[in-house]
Amino acid sequence: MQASSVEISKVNKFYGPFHALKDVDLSIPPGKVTCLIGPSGSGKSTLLRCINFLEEYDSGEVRIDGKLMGYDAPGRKMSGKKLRQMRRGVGMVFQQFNLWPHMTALQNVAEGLIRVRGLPKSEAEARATDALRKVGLADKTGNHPARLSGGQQQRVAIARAIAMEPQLMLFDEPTSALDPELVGEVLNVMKTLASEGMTMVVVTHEMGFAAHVADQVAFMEKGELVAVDSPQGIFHAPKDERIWNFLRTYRERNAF
Amino acid sequence: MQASSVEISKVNKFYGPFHALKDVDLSIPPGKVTCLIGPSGSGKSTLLRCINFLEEYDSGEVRIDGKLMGYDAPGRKMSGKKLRQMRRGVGMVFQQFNLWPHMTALQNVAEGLIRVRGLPKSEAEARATDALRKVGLADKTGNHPARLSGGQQQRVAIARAIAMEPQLMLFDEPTSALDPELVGEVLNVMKTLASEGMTMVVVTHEMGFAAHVADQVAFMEKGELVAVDSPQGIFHAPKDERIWNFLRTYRERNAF
Amino acid sequence: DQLADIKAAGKIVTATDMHYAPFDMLVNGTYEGMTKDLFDEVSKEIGVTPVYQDIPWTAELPGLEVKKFDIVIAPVTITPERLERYTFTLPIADATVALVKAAGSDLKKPEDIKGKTVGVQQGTAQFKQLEAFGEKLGGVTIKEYGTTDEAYADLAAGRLDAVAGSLPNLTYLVKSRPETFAMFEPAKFGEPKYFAWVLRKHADSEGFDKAINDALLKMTDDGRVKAIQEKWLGTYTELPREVPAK
Amino acid sequence: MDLVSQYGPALLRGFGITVICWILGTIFGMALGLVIALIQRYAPRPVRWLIQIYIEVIRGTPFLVQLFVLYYGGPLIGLRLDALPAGLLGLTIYGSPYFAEIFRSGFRAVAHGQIEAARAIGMTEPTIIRRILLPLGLVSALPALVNFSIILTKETVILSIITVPELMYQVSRMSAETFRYVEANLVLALFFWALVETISRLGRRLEARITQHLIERT
Amino acid sequence: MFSIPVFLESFQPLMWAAQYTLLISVLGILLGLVIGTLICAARLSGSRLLRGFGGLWVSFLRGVPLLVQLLVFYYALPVIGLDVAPTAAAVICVGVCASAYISEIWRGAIAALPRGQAEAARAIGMSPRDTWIRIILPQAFSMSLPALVNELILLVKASSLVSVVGILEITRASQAQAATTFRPLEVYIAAACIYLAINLCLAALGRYLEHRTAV
Ligand SMILES: Nc1ncnc2c1ncn2[C@@H]1O[C@H](COP(=O)(O)OP(=O)(O)OP(=O)(O)O)[C@@H](O)[C@H]1O
Ligand SMILES: Nc1ncnc2c1ncn2[C@@H]1O[C@H](COP(=O)(O)OP(=O)(O)OP(=O)(O)O)[C@@H](O)[C@H]1O
Ligand SMILES: [Mg+2]
Ligand SMILES: [Mg+2]
Repeated sequence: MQASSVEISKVNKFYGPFHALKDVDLSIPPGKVTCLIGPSGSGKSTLLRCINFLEEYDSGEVRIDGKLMGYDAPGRKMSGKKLRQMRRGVGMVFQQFNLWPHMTALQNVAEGLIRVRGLPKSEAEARATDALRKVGLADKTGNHPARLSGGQQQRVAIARAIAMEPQLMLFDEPTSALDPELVGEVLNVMKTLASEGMTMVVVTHEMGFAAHVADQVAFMEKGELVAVDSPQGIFHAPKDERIWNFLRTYRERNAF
Repeated sequence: MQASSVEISKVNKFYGPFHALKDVDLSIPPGKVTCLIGPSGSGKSTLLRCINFLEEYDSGEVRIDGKLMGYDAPGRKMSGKKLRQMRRGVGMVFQQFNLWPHMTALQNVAEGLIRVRGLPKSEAEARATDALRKVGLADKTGNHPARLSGGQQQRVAIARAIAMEPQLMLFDEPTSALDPELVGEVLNVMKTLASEGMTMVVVTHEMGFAAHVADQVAFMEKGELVAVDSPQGIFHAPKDERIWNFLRTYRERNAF
Repeated sequence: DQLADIKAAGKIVTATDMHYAPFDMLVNGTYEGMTKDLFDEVSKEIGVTPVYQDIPWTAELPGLEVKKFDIVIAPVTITPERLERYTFTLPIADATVALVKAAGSDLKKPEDIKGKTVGVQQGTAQFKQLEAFGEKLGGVTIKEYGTTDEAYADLAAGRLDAVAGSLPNLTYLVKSRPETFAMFEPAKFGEPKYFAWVLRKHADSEGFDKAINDALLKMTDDGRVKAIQEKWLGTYTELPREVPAK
Repeated sequence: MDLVSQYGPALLRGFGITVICWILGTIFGMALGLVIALIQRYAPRPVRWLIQIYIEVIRGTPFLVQLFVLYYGGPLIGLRLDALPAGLLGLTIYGSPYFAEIFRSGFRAVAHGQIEAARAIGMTEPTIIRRILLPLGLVSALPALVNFSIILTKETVILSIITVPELMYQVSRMSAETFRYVEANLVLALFFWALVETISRLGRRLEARITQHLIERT
Repeated sequence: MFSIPVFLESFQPLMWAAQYTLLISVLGILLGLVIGTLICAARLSGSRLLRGFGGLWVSFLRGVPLLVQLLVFYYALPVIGLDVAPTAAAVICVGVCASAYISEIWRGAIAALPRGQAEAARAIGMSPRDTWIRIILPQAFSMSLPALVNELILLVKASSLVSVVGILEITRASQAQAATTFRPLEVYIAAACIYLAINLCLAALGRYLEHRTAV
């Protein structure tokens, strides 16, 4: 597996009059974990969605392994086929999971392997079972999403993404619905993937997670990328007061 | 406002053959905060949903202020009218938010005040604006849920519940999508409510939250209520090894 | 030339609406009736085999015009307006308007319908006759129906006092359901009218028209027409030997 | 030209009656359909079965037959209606099960959580229906409702068999008298196209309003 | 009075005609589902041309009565040299007409699908075709089943119009029968019974699928 790198430069995104991303510049090195933190509504999900072009950015560039994402040239969108080709290398775990309700957990995971990777059904299901086992769901493979708890749904979403073995993985708060124990397990899964050379971008509110796993941490606020630094730098020597304020309450609260 | 107490005794719940709640006994004192923690899939949401009878329990009793919830007598469900009457005193924030997509944030919050509390529209909207301001959403009152970030949606859900001023509030992971700063703010809102005498049951994965706010903490696993104790007792002198294991990873990870 | 084409193909493609007793009927899925007996003989005279198709009335004339069929053998009442647009063969039956009533009714002769409600099929020659008759009597309410079936049903349901239609149809109706319906005495009123078959009005069709008419005349002369009429109508009415102008 | 002056007024009158029959039939049918769909959702099982039988029998048999039985068979059991009331009653009954099933379809698309959120705050069922179930259900049901309203315009032609003087009645009268079947069908097609186009326009306007909270799909 | 023997005797000739109703309906339904799906896809596609075409298709086919479509297709097209067999003409007209309605039903159901459903498929690079077949349609199908069954039942009944091209189906046969026996009430009710039997099968199939696909 060849990890991907991502170059984001001067990306702007508007929702009608609302300026959701403001001249965002960010360089995501291959094979590393980049954590995206920041207040609610600061544009983290939007940025993530611009990377795999689920959200069309209005100006600027997103390049994956040097290739411009979504456009052939500025203002001219690329063909669906090319876009699909590029997206195959990019996995995503959605904040709202977006599981397919008419499929069981197993089918949710196997679907992409069969339709996109073109694996035979039996092999796809074996791999899917494996991915579900990794996130601790071996006994719920036959359940439809409606019959799973919140945390179980989130883990299916994670399994669905990692089973595809993308070179770049986008996680949008992948542990929000997980209990501490599971967060630990999922973390381990992610660490393994990172060590195998998968590039990861993780939006998270778990500072501990960011501190432990990230190679670099980016802090966003109000659509701006305020700072990018090592975890050490962000958490222990933040250059911006906003970061300091953001972290203070967390630190207070999580000690017990 | 008169806080409610809840008595849960020997409650069992089956999903088909799956035994989701096993003889659960729990006493929730009025005006206190009870936190429910435990691994994913242990039945926390199910228990919460049994309290306001969104999920029909199969045996046992849930009593709110001494009144049996959902049944007139064992096996005989109460009338819709009586059920509604009882539910008016109980608020709930859902794990999946369940916002009404065709209404703006403001309308989502005002709706219950108008239709259930019978307030005139102007007053309801004033109160709704107030509740949204409390959770930091003053500038997004006109957005429909599809145009809100994950954390913003969750805050609308919280505002919708607190605006109704129930005597008993059920929170299902109310801060899962919130950033640390906001968690702090929402926590303050909840503390205020608690001090004003609202009974709260909070399912959470944030141990720090539980440690700081709870008057008592209940630990669930595999549908069983393993232990109920003070936060002090649960976090610092857990009587059960399962609790100990559950907390270990968390402690490791959240230090930074 | 149409006749030559027909002879070359060895068959005549016809269209008729097979629910017009006693002329065209589907009995257990097979076509029978007076038209069929007549046309079988006509085809024999011309020396080809007939192909019978059941086509709803609305589609028959459009289909004839685009040559989906050679001839429409549904009995059509000859009127001056229709003669302008289509070629009619010699008459094949009497179409003079008559009246039928419910079995228990105390109406007797056609003039008794004064002040009563009479049903009739929309846009037919019989309707025109009834209209004229009504005006002459003064005060007849006429109700128009899409098909005669509905008019009969409404007569049975009691909303109508009488139904006007062509004599052969009514005779057959009363024969089939004597407990419900009865004829007026006399049944006929108005001018004599005739049923005939319809061809395209085109030079091409002239030979074909003549062949049919010749066959009909020959059959009238040798008694075949009489036999067929008696079989289906119970009586024999002499028919004109030329296409009436109205 | 001759044709226009001779039959024009009658055709227009027929069209007017068609439109009135359609409007009333649709409104009554939709209302009855909604009631049926709601009964099906809330009533106890035996009632639901009865409703189900009603739906299947009315939906499964041709309008022509229902109308025929109502108008020509009714007097046999003492039910004697005039053509227009019989036609409207027939249209209402005929449309109701279709509308009911379309509403049920719409309700299927409403996420259960949204109903639960309303129940949890003690909203009454009528309020839930009005404020949550219907607005959300209409998103998916509206095109189907417009569909069926359009189908109903065409079913009105069957009213001619019970002598309601609507458009079809006038058209078939004109064609029977003149043998101008092509022109007659053209007139029919034109009038219906005008009516149907108006309905679809209205439908699209309504749809735009109902789905404004949704972000563009797929 | 209502005559039971006449009523019972009517069945035999009608049953014979029922096979044509069935043939046209079943083929028409299949054709309608396929074309309807394609038209819906066109209406929701990114291409303006396709959207316009889909819009016109629906507007035209819903606007013009099926009877007129049949008459034009069968009786007017021969003028420009296109001559089709009656059964083929019937199936094509019925199917094409149904496609307009079916596509609208799909469209409504798809509008109600959460946006994330298709996004999740697109994010893994699934092709539009697979996204439709595997993700969108199964859910839209399940949601819209009652409305879809409505449409199919209407189609079975609308197939009576194909008699204008000379196909003897149930309604036509019943009219013929009514005209020979002069007992329309009995005959029509018998015809209604046969339609009901066919449509009950459709409704039962719908119910079964509703249960199967419920989530
Ligand atoms: N409708 C259902 N049918 C079958 N099983 C169900 C259903 N709903 C929930 N379950 C199962 O019941 C168990 C408890 O679910 P519940 O949602 O209460 O868990 P939870 O403690 O809230 O977990 P989480 O922290 O992940 O939200 C889970 O194992 C789940 O798979
Ligand atoms: N479709 C939309 N139309 C208008 N505004 C939108 C839309 N989607 C998002 N927004 C706004 O854009 C901002 C950024 O949203 P985004 O989802 O990226 O936030 P986020 O950083 O992921 O927040 P969270 O941590 O709460 O998930 C928010 O303020 C939100 O209200
Ligand atoms: Mg987000
Ligand atoms: Mg839960």
